[in-house]
Amino acid sequence: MEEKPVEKNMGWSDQAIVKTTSKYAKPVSKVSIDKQKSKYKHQLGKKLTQTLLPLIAGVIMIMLWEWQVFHSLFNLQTYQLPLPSTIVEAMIDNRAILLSYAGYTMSEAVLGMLFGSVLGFGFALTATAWPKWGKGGLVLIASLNAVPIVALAPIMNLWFGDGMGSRIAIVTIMTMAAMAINAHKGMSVVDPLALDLMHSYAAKKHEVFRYLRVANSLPFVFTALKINTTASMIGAIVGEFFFSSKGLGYMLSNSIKVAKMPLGWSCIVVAAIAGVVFYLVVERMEKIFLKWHSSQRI
Amino acid sequence: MGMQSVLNRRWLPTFVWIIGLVLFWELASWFLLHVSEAPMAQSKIPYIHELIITFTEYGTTLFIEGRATFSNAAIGFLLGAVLGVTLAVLMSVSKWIEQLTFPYAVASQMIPILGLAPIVYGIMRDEQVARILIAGYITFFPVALNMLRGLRSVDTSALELMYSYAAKPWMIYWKLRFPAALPGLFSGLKIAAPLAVTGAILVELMGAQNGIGVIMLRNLYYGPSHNYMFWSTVIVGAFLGVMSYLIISLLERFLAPWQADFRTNGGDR
Amino acid sequence: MNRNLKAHRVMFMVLVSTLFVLLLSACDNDSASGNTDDELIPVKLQLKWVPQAQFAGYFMAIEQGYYEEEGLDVEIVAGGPDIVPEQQVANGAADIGIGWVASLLPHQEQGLPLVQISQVYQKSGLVLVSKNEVGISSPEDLAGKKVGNWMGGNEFEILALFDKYGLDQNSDLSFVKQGFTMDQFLSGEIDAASAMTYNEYQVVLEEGFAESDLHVIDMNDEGVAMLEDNLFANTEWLEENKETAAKFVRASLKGWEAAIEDPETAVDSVMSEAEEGSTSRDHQLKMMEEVAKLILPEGFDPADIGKIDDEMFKQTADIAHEYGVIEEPADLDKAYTHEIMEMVNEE
Amino acid sequence: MKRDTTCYLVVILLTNMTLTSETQEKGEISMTIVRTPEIQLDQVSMLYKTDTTEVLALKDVTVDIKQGEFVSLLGPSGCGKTTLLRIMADLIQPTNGEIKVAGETARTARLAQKYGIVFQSPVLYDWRKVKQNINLPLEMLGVKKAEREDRVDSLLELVGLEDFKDKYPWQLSGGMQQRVAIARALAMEPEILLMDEPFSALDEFSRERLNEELLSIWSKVGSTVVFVTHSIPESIFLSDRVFVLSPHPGRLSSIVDIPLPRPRTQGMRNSPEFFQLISDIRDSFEGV
Repeated sequence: MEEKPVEKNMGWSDQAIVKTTSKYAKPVSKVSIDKQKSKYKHQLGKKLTQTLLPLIAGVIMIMLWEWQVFHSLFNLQTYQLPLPSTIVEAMIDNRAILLSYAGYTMSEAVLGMLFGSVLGFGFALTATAWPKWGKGGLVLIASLNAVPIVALAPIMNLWFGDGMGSRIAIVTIMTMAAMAINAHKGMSVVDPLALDLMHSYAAKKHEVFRYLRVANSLPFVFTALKINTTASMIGAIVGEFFFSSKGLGYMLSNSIKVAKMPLGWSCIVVAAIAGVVFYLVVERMEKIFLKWHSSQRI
Repeated sequence: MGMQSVLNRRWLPTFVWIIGLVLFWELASWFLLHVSEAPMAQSKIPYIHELIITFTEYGTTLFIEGRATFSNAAIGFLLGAVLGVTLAVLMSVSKWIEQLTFPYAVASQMIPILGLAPIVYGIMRDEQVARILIAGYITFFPVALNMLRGLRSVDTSALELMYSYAAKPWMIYWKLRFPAALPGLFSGLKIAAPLAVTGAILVELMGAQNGIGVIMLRNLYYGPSHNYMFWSTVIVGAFLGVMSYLIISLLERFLAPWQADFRTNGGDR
Repeated sequence: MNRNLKAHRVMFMVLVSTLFVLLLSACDNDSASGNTDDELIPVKLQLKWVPQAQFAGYFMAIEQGYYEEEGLDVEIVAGGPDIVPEQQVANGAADIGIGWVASLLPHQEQGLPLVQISQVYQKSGLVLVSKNEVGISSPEDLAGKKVGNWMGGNEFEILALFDKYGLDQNSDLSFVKQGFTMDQFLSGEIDAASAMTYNEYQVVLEEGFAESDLHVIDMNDEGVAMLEDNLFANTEWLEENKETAAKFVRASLKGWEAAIEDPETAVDSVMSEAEEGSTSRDHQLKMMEEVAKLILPEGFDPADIGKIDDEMFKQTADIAHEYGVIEEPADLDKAYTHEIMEMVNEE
Repeated sequence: MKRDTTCYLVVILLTNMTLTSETQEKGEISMTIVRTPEIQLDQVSMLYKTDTTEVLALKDVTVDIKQGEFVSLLGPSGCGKTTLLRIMADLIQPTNGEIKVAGETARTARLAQKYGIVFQSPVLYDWRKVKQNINLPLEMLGVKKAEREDRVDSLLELVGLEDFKDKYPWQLSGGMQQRVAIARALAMEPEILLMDEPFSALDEFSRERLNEELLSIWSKVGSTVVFVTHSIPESIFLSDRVFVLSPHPGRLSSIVDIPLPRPRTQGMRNSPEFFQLISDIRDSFEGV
């Protein structure tokens, strides 16, 4: 009964610190503001400035770019750094092919990420189930993370041909390690009491996994998935630089070679949008999935 | 004595794994070459003993080029790390700067940054600068974001303690926020280090005067007869990536030894 | 605990000092290479690709001191898959570049200040190569096959070939990107691969194929050839350095003549530039042989080495226009100039 | 200690550089502190506002704490005792009323570094070893290195943690960590020691032992102590006076003098006087 006011109390007292701000207290207030942000009523106005400010900054940047301020500042020519208007123009002119290439690249990224994540999760399961040997294997998989993808591209091309397969393989390898490491962490950092509880039920090994470890690893799994969205886009695009006849990466490197800079830039813009959308989708999934997960636990 | 046996036991599984993989690889290589007689068998899975021979033969070249790649990556990495830390500090000091830059920092995380390489290369007049720039750019954001998270992770009571000492802002940073942010900083650096190497090699593959990527490219180009040398360059590239990660991990052990990850002393029970 | 500590400390020191040495030595390398003689005029040459016999003439000219005789200090900058010589020269990263005419034209159209000053290769070195078993005995047989090219400006001769035989690249066959290796061809992924007579074709032969195992479609024979390796310069730079450009071309062509006459020495000078282990001398010798055929084709007057053939340039520009490389017909007066070659020949 | 110099190579180097400049600035301050602590609160009220609600956390609290006195703020959760302590510490400012510390504002007292604070949790800095944690306020004060080492050693002795000085906080039990926190609060020899339920997370045994230790430390240091607790026996055992607070709104309901002699011993907990005091204080709650 009494708990709630106390909790609020703390919030308020933090706020009070903000009010007292002397010049010394400034950094203190920062933290308090962050923590309290969501509780504020005048949230809306805050959100507005939060989106408006960067938006305005972005618009100004684009205008400076369009008006060739950067060009004169860094002594660039428009054929080196095309103007935003010409980029947009190129995007509109080539929208059909850009769209289909974006779809192609995205399918490589998504498929590769799915394979990589499933494999990584599988490795994590095995490594948790048989820790003695599993961990050693995990070290090796983790070191895959440090292998430069560009070195993988030609090899994957040899192994899987010049079609989609080789890029999917690259993305698979790139995403596998992050998933394996994170999922393993999630499965092994289990509350010892929860483990004891499982023991008291005489739960078998696979039951412990099913009821406890897998669920416990979910937040970690989603962290890995979020890391992997970026990695998979990079993998797909860089893979396409080398042997692909389709996709954003192919078009990007090709248009630069034939002096179609605006088209090259529009590939980057499309790739960026695709990357952000991909990320947001995974984040959305995390919200849905983890909400379900925590509601299951209560 | 005691320590050594612990060490042995701890690394034994990894060691066995490596041996196992090498044997498997040799077998697969032999299978592909003699049993299934696949086209370009040795390019797909080369004999490891042949690679070792190549290594001994061209060790100097590989070392020199690997060093060139590594130093370019390292310069870019250091530059990116310094800038990243600076931005994180600025963001933690000023709400204004944070609101301005944070959304872009996050968005740029989701952009396939390496895709920018050809364009940066096109704008820059110098491959060295391009390599350093791309390695730095890759390093910049993970470091800035993780550092910021670290600076923010400071708990309110710890700040109040400083406040009660009437600590000046720079004191609070020096004594509290920076050390508290070290683990975050290192996780950012550990993500960035191999990526910086990747970035440097990518630029080299596009065309450069020196670096491991350059011989990688040339050996690819001159066909399957150079496949052992090509594979050697791949191994050197991988080695550089792993090395960069290990160096950062080792540094972390020195500069932030209190972390939970370092607490368990033994290996597996 | 204590021992652990000591080990750590030692490792730390080793680490710090190696890093330091690495960085220092990297810096050293850079500063050591910058000794230029005051009297020599520095010229930077951007290659289209990695150092190899394709560019033997320039290496020869350096090695034999031809540039120095002309009072030039020439630095050769290697190229690569994503280095666009036209952009490098427009940027000012190099003064003179080697590229293909089909690549020069669109860059000129985009407004890059470039002009061709010499045409080193008189013939196209591009062929489509296929294994006999695939059954391509004439260009018509390409229908339904998988044909590869490196794209990025290299594909237009092939497109013109398709056109000549009424093949639609989108519906009649599959035209795909080929990596800068012959792997796809060797492993059978591509039926007909693009190859330069002086390199990729040689790679295939080195892999154990006999010439009789292969069928070759030569762009020159089909009349769809475009001009390849040329020399072009930055217009602004050229305006003030015509003398230098002429000296450079003169020495370069002298280098080529010498290289054609004495391939062994030429290849030696190439090999000293190529990284150890990345290519073989035999391969470069072969390349030199083939390259000689392109620079000095049968029946070509040796006095005309490097001359820009108006008719051939026009054919190249027409093909480029037809296949959308350039949107407008090329302005031939601005695309190239005979002036430098005339200056070369004056002496 | 050798480990410091090697492991923290860079950090230490820089720290030393900053320290020397600090010492020059205010090296003398700690020597010339005039001991006149005295806390006066006059009609202090604290009103928390949001857009929809207002909560009066403290209403018209007037207290007067003498120099060298050990005072407890006692009351149930939500009665505003922590708020009161935070007002004294200048962590927050009251909406009404006045607070004077040694005749000056709380802010002045804070800036003069007169406070030592112990929170509910130890709030040790993970990256500092035990001795370095205790060292922290001394570094902030700009005390010279040699002197710091001496003082840390004696503090460690005081709280009985000599053997743990090179350990990291995570290597210590909760009770030990809280003792480090106390040692840290005492390090600067604060005129006023503010303690916010410092032992609430501990078990009864450790708590009683630490109570006794705290008193013995206090007897040596002689600071004014304000101790927040919700345990009646704890407040009686420790204090000269107990300020009983009642909730909704938080106000001072009574002040109970504790006439038990000092030094206090565990035996006193079983004395009839002790029990009488407990029931007196309990009554004062029921009276509300």
